[in-house]
Amino acid sequence: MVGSLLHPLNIFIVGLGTGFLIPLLNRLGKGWVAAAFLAALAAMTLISAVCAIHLYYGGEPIEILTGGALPPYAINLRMGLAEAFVATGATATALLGAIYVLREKYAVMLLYLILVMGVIGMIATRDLFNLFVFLEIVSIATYGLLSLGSRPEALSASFKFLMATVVASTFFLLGTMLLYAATGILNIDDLIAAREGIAGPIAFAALMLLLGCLLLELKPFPANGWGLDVYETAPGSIAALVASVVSAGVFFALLKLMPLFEDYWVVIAATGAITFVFANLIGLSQTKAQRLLGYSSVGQMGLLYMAAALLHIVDAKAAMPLVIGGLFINHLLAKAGLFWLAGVVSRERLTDWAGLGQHPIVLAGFGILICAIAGLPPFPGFWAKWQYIVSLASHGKFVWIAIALLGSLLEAAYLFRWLALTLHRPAGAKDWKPSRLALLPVFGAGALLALCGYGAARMAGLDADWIFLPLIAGLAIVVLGCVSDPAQRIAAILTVAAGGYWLVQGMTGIGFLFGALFFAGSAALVIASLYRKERRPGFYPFLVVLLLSLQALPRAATGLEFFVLFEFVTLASYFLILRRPEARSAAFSYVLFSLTSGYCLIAGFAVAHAVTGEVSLSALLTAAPESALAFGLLAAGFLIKAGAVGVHVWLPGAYADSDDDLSAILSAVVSKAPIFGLVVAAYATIRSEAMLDLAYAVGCLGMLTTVVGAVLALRQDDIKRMLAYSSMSQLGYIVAAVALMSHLGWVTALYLTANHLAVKGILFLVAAAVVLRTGRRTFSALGGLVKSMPVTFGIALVGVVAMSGLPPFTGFGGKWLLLSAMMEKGWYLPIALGVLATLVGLLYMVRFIRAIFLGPPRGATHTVPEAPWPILTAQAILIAGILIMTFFPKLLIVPISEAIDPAFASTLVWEGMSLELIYGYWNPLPTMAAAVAVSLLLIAALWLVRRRTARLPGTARSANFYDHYQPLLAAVTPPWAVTFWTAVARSTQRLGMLAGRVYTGNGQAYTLTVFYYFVAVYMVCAAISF
Amino acid sequence: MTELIGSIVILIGAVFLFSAGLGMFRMPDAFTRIQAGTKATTLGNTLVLIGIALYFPSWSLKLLIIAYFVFMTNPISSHALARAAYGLQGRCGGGVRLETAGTPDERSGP
Amino acid sequence: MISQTVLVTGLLLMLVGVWGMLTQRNILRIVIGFALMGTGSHIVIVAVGYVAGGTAPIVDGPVTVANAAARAVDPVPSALAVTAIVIGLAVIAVMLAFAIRLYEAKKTLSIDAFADSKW
Amino acid sequence: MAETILLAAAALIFLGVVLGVLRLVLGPTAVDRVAAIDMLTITSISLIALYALVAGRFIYLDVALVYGVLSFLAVLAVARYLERGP
Amino acid sequence: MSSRDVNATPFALRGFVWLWLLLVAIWLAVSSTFAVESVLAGALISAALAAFFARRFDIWGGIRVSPGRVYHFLLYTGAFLRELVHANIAMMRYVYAPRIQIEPGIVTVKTRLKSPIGRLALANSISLTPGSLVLDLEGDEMLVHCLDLRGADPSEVARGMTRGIEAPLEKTFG
Amino acid sequence: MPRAAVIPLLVALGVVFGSVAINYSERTVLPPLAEAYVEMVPRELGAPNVITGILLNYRAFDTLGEVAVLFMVAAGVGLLLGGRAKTDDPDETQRTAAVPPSEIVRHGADILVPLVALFAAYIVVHGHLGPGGGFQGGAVAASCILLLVLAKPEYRVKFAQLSVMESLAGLLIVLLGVAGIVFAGGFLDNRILPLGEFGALFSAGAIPLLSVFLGAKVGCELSVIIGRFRA
Repeated sequence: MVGSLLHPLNIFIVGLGTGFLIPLLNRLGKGWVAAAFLAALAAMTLISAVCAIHLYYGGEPIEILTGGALPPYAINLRMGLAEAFVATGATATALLGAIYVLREKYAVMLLYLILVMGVIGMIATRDLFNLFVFLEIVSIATYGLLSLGSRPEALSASFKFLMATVVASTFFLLGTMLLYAATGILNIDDLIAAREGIAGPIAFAALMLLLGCLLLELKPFPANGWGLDVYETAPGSIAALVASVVSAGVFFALLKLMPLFEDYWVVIAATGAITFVFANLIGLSQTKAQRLLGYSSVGQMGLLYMAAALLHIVDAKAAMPLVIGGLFINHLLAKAGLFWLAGVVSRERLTDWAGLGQHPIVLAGFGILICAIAGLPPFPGFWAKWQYIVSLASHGKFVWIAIALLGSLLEAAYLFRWLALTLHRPAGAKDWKPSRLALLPVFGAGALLALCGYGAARMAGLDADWIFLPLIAGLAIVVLGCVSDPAQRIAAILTVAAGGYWLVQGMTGIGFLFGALFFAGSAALVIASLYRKERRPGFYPFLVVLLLSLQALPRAATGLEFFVLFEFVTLASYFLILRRPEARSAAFSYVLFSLTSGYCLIAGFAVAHAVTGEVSLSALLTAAPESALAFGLLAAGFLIKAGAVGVHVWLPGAYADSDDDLSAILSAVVSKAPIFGLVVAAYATIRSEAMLDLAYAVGCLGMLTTVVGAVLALRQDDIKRMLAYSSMSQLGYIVAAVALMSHLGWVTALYLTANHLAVKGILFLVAAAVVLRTGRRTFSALGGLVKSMPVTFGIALVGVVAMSGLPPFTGFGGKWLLLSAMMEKGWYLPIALGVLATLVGLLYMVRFIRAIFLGPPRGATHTVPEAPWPILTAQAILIAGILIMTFFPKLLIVPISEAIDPAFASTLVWEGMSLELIYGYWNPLPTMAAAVAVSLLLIAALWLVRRRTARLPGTARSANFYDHYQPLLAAVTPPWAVTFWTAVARSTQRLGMLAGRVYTGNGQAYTLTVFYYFVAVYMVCAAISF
Repeated sequence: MTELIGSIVILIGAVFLFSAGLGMFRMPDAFTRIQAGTKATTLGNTLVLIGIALYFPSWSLKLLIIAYFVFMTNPISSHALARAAYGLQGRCGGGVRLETAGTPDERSGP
Repeated sequence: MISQTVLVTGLLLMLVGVWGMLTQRNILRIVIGFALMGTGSHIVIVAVGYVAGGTAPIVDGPVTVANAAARAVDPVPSALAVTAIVIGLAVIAVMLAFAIRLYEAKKTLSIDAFADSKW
Repeated sequence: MAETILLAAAALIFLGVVLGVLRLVLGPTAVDRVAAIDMLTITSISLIALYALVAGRFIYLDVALVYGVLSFLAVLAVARYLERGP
Repeated sequence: MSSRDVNATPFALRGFVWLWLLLVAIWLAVSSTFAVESVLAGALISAALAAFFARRFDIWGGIRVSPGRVYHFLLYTGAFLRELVHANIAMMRYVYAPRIQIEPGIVTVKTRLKSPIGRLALANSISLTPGSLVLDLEGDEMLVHCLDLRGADPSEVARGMTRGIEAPLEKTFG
Repeated sequence: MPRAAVIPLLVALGVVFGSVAINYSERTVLPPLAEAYVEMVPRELGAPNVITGILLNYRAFDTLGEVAVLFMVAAGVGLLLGGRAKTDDPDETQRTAAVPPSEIVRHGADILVPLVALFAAYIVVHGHLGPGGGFQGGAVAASCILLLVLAKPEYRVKFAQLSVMESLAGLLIVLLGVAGIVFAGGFLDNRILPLGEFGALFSAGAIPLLSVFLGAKVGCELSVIIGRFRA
């Protein structure tokens, strides 16, 4: 009995029966209508869900027979797993969105209900003409619902929609009948079985008409102006329905008929690709929320059918559920959620969205959905894109991968720009109160997305649940934050420490070393964040996510795990940076470059996977020399994240404009993530000479970065900006060291990493303390703090000395090792660059100390108190680390050597060099003596400088000691990179606006485009088949 | 024999129908076209139906109904049409002679 | 031969409809263009179902159960045409309703007045 | 013989239809076109009845009847529409 | 739809009977079969329709039947058919003439008829005969469009139109 | 739209359609599916009209969808046109009243409406026997309403009654479908009633019943649509 009640046929009985009942119920009262409406939708959802579960656990596909006869004669429908899944998604979305129409007239609910039923019919039916009927049911219900938008522009948009879709469905009707004329078959299964025999001009025209209709219903560029207008002007709830549920039905219809279009899969893919790229390109220049979402929807559908067609081409049946299902459910829920939100917010222009940040709940929902659409973990779109890229990479379809990534990047650009807009409220913005109930569907969509994301992760082969630990911990901190603020802070610190400790447990080798570094750095720096007393909504949760993901990074065993965690790091740090209004543009470029880097990585891992056939990261070791592409992509990705010269434009803003304690964490700890990645990626180069040349190129790039970073640092007047460029410079050294691909090089790299972590943490915290106490952050506005902040001065001095490569601290040893390793490999150009960079570095470091602490005091800064204790504590811990490394280098270097030994033990590069030899470079007395002598000289020099400034107080010339370098520096470092990237961004946007000119707003023009689109598809396919 | 008679009756009806078409084509203005075209068909149609009834006497009842229906509807529709044309042209008193080519211009839109 | 004639008629009617819907300015005329296109497609459907020398697939009078298969035209397109016509009618009704609303919104029926959303 | 006459009749009616269609296309006013349609519908009833005769199928007469009803209404509707004016 | 509150019942009942009988007759003619179930269904459906419409349309209530009325109705029918054929042939003369020479015009025709059905029959008869076309009917005046008024007296033409038709109609319907 | 842009399109579409028309050859035999229908409908369903048999049994699911389409259009047109203010445009009402239909049309309608209704009923109940059925009959029934609307300005379409009727008819159709599952071979199977004598009025199982419901529903829906357009 229960079984028969849950039979999928009942979806239609319930849908139509309730639909017919609604006018009667309306005479009883509105309440009855709403109750019946919700009950029917819930029943449809339940039935689909039960079917899906039943089928998932191995049930046979359920055949739905009608008319008391068997298929070729009577219409039959089928609920397979795919059908049930899509139907469940569609009905669940519709059920969530139903809340928004409960107050409307009964006819609206009736149309809504039958529309949902129609979509399920489109999904389930196996009869071509029945598909047409359901298509029309859905279309007509849509037309009816569109009438809810009663503004004139909504009406005209609806009419345009009507014109285009009527043409499309006429195509379908004609196609169906011509196909019947050619074959005498209407049943889809029979058609697919007989597809070899479907030949000749009539059958071809029929197929083209069908294909044309389905493509057009999916709104391909450029024949989609009608759809966009509707998305723009319809009420949010209806636009959500059209964009998600209706598109789901049409898409599934296309998927179902895909085998019929076997010869034209490439056309479908190209259509999708063009749509995806151009929709997102035009999306860049949008100013209205719903129209923007419209472009995104159109683009996502393009991606979806491009992926479907490509997977058919490469015959990757196994990947289909994850890719199609993941992209589908992602778009369905996220787009519906965003449209709902747009409806709830009901502000047309993007700029009017500013100030939503006042409502953390709204913002949270918005952020979740944006991340989901942008294809970020843990949402299903991410796993689907991963699988898509992996599947295509193994068939060498790199162009298609590039298209997907390019489109995704464009899409992410406008989505994140929008997100950033909402955060900060301009003065005089209207106050606005969201209704809790209206937000329910938005969060429902978010929760379902997370759930599906988990399922998709399992399907993608991720069986490491600890990966989600950071997210869960972050969520817990959020909950705690609602209870008590201090508790949240303490819990955050404890979570970072305990979680990190737990994560580091299972690591070995280089992973363990990095893990330990991340752990130590995070634990030390997170304490410093206690110095901020004010409430910081969202800070601690994201901090926990960031640091835990970072610490988990070395634990990743597969490319996927690594990449997921890497993306977590990126996202969490993006949101942290974004918290500061001043950092909005910095955060934007940060996220764009990070995503680009991510896409390089995803492609790199996919290629690596294709080459090695294994998912494990360690497989890279055996991959050479075919993996040159993989290495290139991975290196590119990590170099972008490390801020290599040319792509460093995001770096100063991100490090300098974020919160002061966050800057320390970002620069000291987070910046080491790409270094770790580079080390992992560099495994791939070990086995071949050709690949080592690549590594050499990377090394040169690293050294160039060092020089450029140093020169740029010297130019800065802002303390944090200077430190940021300094970070870039230092990372360049490390990159070069890794690229050496020798034992000594890697030892150096790790050694420098540890050093830089400690030093940059200290210096940024110094900056934080200075900014906190004086409220100033430019060299020209500071001076003479040595009296009021002596401890900080001492700490800063240690930091500067340790960093600038002067004895007696670790920096010296690091530089020494690096130069030795380069000599050994004969890298003379990098050596020259390194020496140059060291000299410049010396200059800016001296300036740091001198301008802040030693120079003449300005304003009332000499009365400020010492730095607060959390900062000092963190600095003390880091200094302890430096001291340990200085005096007991063996403690660090021995584990390093041991860790990297397996990597180099049996390589070509490992030519007879021994550990003893390294210690031979490091230990000798003369070196140490020379070092001490140089240090003394330096101190003397400093003292002299101090005397001179004391003698000439207050003169501008001496205050800005480096002013006379400025013209020279400006001449050697024109902002090429910034100019270049700005030009790229501008021209992209301009291209988008140019492409957007096809949307004239004229319904007839749109209809004409629809026809021409069909003709174009026909011609292209004709060229393919004849 | 009845078949032959029937066919001849049908032919006569066809002649009327044709002349209706001719009248429709040749007449100078809307009123006269209605006169010649839509009403001359009535007789033609009736004759055709009678001819068919001669072929199949068992059909005659239904043919009668069709004929009756046409007799009922045709004057009403042509009257309504003529009245519309008259209304469009503007009213004038009884006994006034009309300009033969004085039909109003086609209006655009509703 | 008959079905080809009908087929060509239907296709031509569709082309006329397309021409009308794309070149006319008045929305009602555009709707008529759509109606013509729909009618053309229905004619095509019927044409596709014709079998040389066939008659309506209704067992009555000269058509018996035994000879039906030999004498009848294809019933499937006819059945589908009924559905298609009803749906076409429905669509035209919706279009006209929208046309009325559009007219009320701007007191004009020129399609050029309704190019609201762009880019 | 009878068949020849029938054929001639059909041809004549068809010619009438052609003339009516010409008027429909030429216009020049809406009333002319509707009048042409009115004439064509009645002629079509005859044609359908004639086809029923040729095919020997009684049931086709139903078609003629329904056609008559609907086309009468169409003409009446347009006439009323024209009467209400622009 | 006008309804008559006072003495509605007998009027409606009479209308019902006539309408019912007419509808059954038409049903039988249309279905052309006398099978029991068909007749039964026809009677039922006709009854339902008659019950529904007779109350609403008072035109049916005005029908009375007597042998005299039937006789006059037949008279009318004959006169009308004669007139129809005559007028059609007259029309063919115009149509086939090498040059159409006509002088259309509008005449006013007076009628004595009062019952709606009679007036309708008269107007339809005039409209059905080619050469004259009723443009409007208001009160006792009918506006008739005439195809050709050359050399004719409009009032004579007007009288000629109702001749032979109006009298039997008056007798039949009142 | 400039015609210059449309002409190439028509040429292209003409090429597409031309390729279909040129290559189309008239069928000389029925395709297997159609042949099966022609044999099955009289034998299994007992309906002389094969098309009705297909529409109301084998492809009844389509028919149900079609009913849903009309139902939705009635609702949608109601949404579009029903909510407008009754006298928002004094011009409009004045104009309607300015030219009342003539007496001939009014009284003609009085006579014709019952006749047309009878035809509608005839067509609906003979759906399985002749070229009729629920849709055609429903359309004719709705034309009664159209006639009333045209002939009588004072006539008001009773939306409430019609919508109740159409809902009831719709529910009955669905129930008939469910009855098909319970008592016969599947959803919307017509063999829940005896097939009866071939060619008789009461035969072919539930097809006449379904046809009547369909006719009622379609008639109501079209009437509602017509009423809404009356403005």
